[in-house]
Amino acid sequence: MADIQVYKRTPAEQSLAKRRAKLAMRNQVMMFSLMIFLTLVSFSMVVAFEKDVPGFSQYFIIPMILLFAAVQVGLQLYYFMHMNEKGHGIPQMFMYTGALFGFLIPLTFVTIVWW
Amino acid sequence: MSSVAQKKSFGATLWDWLTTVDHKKIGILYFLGGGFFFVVGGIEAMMIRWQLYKPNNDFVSAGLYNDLITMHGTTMIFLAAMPILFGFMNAIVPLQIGARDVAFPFINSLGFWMFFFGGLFLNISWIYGEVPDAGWTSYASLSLASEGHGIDFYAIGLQIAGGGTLMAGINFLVTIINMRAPGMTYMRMPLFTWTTFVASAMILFAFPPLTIGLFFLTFDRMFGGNFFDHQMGGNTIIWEHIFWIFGHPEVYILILPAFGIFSEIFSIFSRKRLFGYPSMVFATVLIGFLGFMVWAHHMFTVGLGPTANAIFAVATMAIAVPTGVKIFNWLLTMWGGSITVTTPMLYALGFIPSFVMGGVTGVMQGAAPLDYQLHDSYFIVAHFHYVIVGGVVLAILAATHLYWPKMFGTMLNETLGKVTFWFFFIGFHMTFLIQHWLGFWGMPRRVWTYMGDQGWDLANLISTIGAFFMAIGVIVLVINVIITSVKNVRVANDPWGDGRTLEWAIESPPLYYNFTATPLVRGLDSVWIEKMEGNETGLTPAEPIKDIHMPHGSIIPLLMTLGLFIAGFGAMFHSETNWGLPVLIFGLLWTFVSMAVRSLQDDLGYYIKKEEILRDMKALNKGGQK
Amino acid sequence: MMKGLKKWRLFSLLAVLTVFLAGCGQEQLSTLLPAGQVGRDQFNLLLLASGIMLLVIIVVVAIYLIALLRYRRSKLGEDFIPEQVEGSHKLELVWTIIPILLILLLAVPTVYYTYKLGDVSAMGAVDEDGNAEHLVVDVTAKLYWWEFEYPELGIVTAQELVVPTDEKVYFNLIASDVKHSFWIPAVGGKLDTNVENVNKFYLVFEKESKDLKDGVFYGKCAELCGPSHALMDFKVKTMPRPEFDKWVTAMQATAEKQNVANEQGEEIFNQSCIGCHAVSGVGESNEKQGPNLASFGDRNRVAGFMDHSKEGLIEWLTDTQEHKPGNKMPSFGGQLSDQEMDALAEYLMGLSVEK
Amino acid sequence: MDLNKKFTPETWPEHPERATLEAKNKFVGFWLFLGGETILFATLFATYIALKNSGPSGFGFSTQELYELPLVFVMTMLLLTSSLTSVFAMYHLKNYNFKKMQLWLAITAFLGLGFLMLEVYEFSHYVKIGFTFSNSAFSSSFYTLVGTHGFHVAVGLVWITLLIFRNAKRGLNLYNATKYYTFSLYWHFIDVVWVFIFTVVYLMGVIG
Ligand code: HEA
Ligand code: HEA
Ligand code: HEC
Ligand code: CUA
Ligand SMILES: [Cu+2]
Repeated sequence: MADIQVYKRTPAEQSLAKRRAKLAMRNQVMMFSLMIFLTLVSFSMVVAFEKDVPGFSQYFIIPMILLFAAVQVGLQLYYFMHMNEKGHGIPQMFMYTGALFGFLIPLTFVTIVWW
Repeated sequence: MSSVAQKKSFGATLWDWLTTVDHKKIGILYFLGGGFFFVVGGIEAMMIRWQLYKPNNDFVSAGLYNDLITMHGTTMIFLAAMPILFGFMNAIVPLQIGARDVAFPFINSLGFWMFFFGGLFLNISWIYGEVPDAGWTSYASLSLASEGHGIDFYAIGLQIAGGGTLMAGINFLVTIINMRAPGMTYMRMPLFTWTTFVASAMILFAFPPLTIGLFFLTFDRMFGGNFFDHQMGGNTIIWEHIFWIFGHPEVYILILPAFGIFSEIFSIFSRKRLFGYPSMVFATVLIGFLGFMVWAHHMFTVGLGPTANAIFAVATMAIAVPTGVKIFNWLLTMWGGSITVTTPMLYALGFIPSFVMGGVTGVMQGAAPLDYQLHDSYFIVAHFHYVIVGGVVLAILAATHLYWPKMFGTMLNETLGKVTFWFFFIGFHMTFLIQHWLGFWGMPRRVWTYMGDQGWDLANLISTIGAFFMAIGVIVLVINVIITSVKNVRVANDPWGDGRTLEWAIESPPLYYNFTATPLVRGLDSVWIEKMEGNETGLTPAEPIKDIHMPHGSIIPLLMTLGLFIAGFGAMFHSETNWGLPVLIFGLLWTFVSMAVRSLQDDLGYYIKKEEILRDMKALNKGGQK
Repeated sequence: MMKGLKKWRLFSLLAVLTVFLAGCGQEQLSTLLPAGQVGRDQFNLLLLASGIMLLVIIVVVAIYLIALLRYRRSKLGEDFIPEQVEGSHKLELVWTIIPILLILLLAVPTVYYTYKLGDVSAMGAVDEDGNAEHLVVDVTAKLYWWEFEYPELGIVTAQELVVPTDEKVYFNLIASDVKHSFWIPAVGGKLDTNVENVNKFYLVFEKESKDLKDGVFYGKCAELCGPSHALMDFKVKTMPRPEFDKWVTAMQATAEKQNVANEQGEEIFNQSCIGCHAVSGVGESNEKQGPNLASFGDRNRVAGFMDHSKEGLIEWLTDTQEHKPGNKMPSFGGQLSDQEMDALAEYLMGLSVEK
Repeated sequence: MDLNKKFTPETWPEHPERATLEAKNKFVGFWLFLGGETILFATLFATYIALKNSGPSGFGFSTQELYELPLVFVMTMLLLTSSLTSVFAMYHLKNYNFKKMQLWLAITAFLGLGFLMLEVYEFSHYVKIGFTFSNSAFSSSFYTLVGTHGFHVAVGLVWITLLIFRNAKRGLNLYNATKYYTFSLYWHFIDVVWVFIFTVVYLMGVIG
């Protein structure tokens, strides 16, 4: 490995790094719980709709579940896939562009360019 | 291994080319493969024009004519223009950013072989006798109705070639993102590199829809899908959308590298820095972005309704603005410069008026109600040949002359080059200018023949004569190439004398590891800067000479592609023969096993030792600049 | 070299002018001689667009020529090193804003006409008595021929569209096999006939077709639809309203009685052809596989493009595939004797509502 | 590159997945690939939305009758959990704890396998009641969208299985760290797509 500088962390640095990693891990678990929660809410709203629970009209539910989906995607990307960390400028740029086009194509399909 | 030429047996040379992962060699392979298909597509074009030179001609039959236009369009776009541009990108871009290699040499080679075998697959249809015949757009109702295996060749061939393109795109992107030399910031990259970058990004986003579209087509035709069969609830307009979601960005994928090439040429041969570099970069990015927002302008007459048409019309016209910025920046690069009209410059000079004419007719088509008249008439044929031939092909011819010494170490003859230009340029305008009027006069495109006395006869004749001028031009170019290669007079690093970017500071052709020491970049046009400051080599090394890491060659890309190629035939014949399915499975397994071998191999490459580099340097200096 | 360049420019300018002067194409099919409101709107847009584009081209070429002439190395000397200008914000602003303005100039009428020409809201309008106010024609495009049904009038015809002048005529367009596109260049832009949905638009015919070279406007199929796409022509007859009404009445009358110019021909027709062709003009689309022949004798062409004469007709019947590859009508060359062919042709040529 | 270079938790780089140039290239390249996949799935979604419930005349299937939420819910939970387990694996990758990483990846693979088996069950159930691929445009687009996702899951399973076995004896190094890392990116991306599938296809399908 000619091109890699090996650096040995001191015990203090090492334990700091460990602590940081643990903290980050706890964060991840929290985000995971949030995702599970959002999923549960989405499913229960739809079940409520099926059961004709008053107040759960599709005009309310559909935007909400889409919003929840978008939030979940954000969580996956930013926490699970570490897009919040440094050195992810390029991934961000391309994922955002992809997401924009990927949003526009179905959008045009359901609105202006379809009948 | 050494850069000093060794005599090799033919077999060894062949093996070397089949297994190469060197971006310069792959560049040459792309160039040759694309050149071959350009001639094929050109011959198809000549047959089209010959059929149309007079009314009621019966040189080809109706069915064959449709085969010809389909294969002409498909071949030219997918197998000629794009691969040739890839050839230049491969050969030049890593040099321009001061890299020793591309990011994924293996994938680079895989991309080439997939393009080449995809192209072969498509063209085998001529031998098999059932040829794609639904136009290069293959609109679904007709492509489903088309009998025989013609459209199957189209769907599978393009799928293979398209996969290769996607890989090439990702490879260029990562190369440019990660492998720039120290100091080569984004805003110091030469414009050809920038346009390669944006075009590759467009490939990344445009080719997946094509993949999906072709997948639908394949399934509808061969595996019982119902995406487009309206009797089963399918919808043919989905194909049109998907095709153009890919197809419109595709045309900018072609033109952007062409813009890049011309940017280099204007600045080299005007001996002047590119005027308004930042706005050139911005315009490139903007064109790339807007390119994804306008696809429905190919579908104004489909009946999408006034709102969709109005929105897409305005979006389409907006692209004129960044493109105009580019045109004027080129003009102002010339302004105040010191212009010398070499062959590449001659092409660049021919490009400006030709492309502007093609561009403005594009804007006219963008006016939706006007397009109701123009759509699918010869006006469209005129428009896109003006932008494609007047833009992309002129760029390809220009780059052929400009980069020939860098790729092959010898110069094409200037006089013959100019002869080619004039034949091609005059022939081009003669062929396509008059077609605008044919469109106005009511001549639809894709017609195999036409009745006399509708006022189209003379115009078609003129058009055909022009096409032959173009052919003469190309033939002169081929002669030029042959003569040059036979004479093989070696040239120095910077044969044009005014090179501004890194590729002109190293040997022609470069050593297989490109740079003996990675260069340090201190500004835009770094070689020019160095030379102005009195550094004759044009390079400042960023690091001492040290061992260089290089990838091994590999035959696996070729093998993987071969598997897909075989599987393609299996898929095509699986419903009518009993060998089809096994062959399909065999081919896919073949590919999968090759892939597995590759990933189990742990190919870590090898190192060129410092001593060897020093030896090469000494050899070069002693021999002087031959 | 420079001289060559200059000469070529002059030459090309001349060439362009000649083409312009060579005229605007033929009246019955040129978009440059619009014969109705829709076509004229589009033509006006063309003029506006061409003007803008010409301006753009002239400006670009002017700057280009000046730069090219003034800054040649041969004039400036081999060693001249130009100043390495970075750019100019002012200039760049200018050539951003002016094109934007030009584009706006074109965009406004574009949007306006897009809505205007796409407006079919009045299509189904009825007057007080419940009668339709506008003529509506249902167009069905088929492998290589066109069927025109007039739903309100109960009649159907093929290959030749007959319409009244000076009023909006509305169209419902659909294809029955693969996609085609309905285009009458001299009257207005095209609209596709898709397989899965009905497209609607309107056209206005302001010129009587009887003054034209062939007495008809030319219509074209503008979407590749197979081998004989090039031959999928149709014709349009336009006439003042009273004449049109007369034509309608005559068509409606063919349900009871047709002209029989040749008895033997009729017999043969009833044996071999009636399965695919109707000779009564009363009906709907898609009732038969082939075109309605009630007014065949009034046509201008056989099968859309061949000479409308007995010889032409016989040629068609003898070998349909040779003339229109891939079409759906069988050839009758071997099956009918010359004499029978003759009789059949005479019978068909006699099917007329206008004479 | 030296495969045998041994690291300790102290010398293991903070970002092993992009510690070398080759690794950086793979890392960026893989993200770009995912950007392209976004459009690929977007096209499939657009087609599905356009064709849903559309079939030949007399077509008897609709999203409302077809889909069953409990099954989808279980599948969702499996996949979401597998996302978390692969996060755990990456945590151990960073800590240079090879054994634990392998273990969590194996768990991830098992969860993925469970998901896939449920999907196979779902599809075969549909086929049994007559909702086959060739049955209508709706079925074609449904199977293609959900099936492409399922195919991605299957590819992921093969990938991770190969990785686990191939490296079992060799331990972590800077060469395979990137491979593991890109796998985890891939796996999360599959999860992202699934979030939209259960929302757009199943939940919105049930609403109608
Ligand atoms: C390299 C390829 C290329 C390029 C660069 C372009 C560029 C453009 N194209 Fe073209 N196009 C094609 C290749 C290309 N096209 C092909 C192959 C088809 C047909 C496909 C098929 O059906 O088979 C097609 C078809 C096509 C259509 C569909 C027509 C139809 O089928 O009905 C339209 C409609 O809007 C269109 C528009 C444009 C526009 C607005 C541009 C713009 O990008 C042009 C911008 C450039 C300029 C405008 C000139 C420079 C600008 C200035 C000097 C500034 C001032 C200008 C103004 C104020 C106007 N093109
Ligand atoms: C990169 C794209 C590209 C390029 C470079 C060209 C180049 C040419 N094209 Fe092409 N063309 C398309 C893309 C391109 N075209 C597309 C996409 C379509 C639409 C297809 C469709 O409708 O589906 C089309 C359609 C098309 C048509 C319309 C067909 C129709 O609608 O019916 C015509 C007709 O004139 C034509 C002519 C030409 C000519 C004369 C050239 C010339 O510039 C070619 C010059 C090159 C050569 C001549 C090669 C050199 C030859 C030799 C060295 C051998 C010598 C051989 C002989 C003299 C026989 N093309
Ligand atoms: C299998 C069906 C079929 C049969 C049988 C058939 N035709 Fe046709 N015919 C067609 C179709 C379809 C067309 C339209 C062809 C086209 O233009 O592409 C056509 C076109 C024509 C035309 C040209 C119509 C026009 O308006 O210009 C004539 C005339 C004609 N047929 C006469 C006949 C005669 C006479 C016979 C019997 C001897 C006959 N056809 C038998 C299907 C049939
Ligand atoms: Cu019908 Cu072309
Ligand atoms: Cu376009």
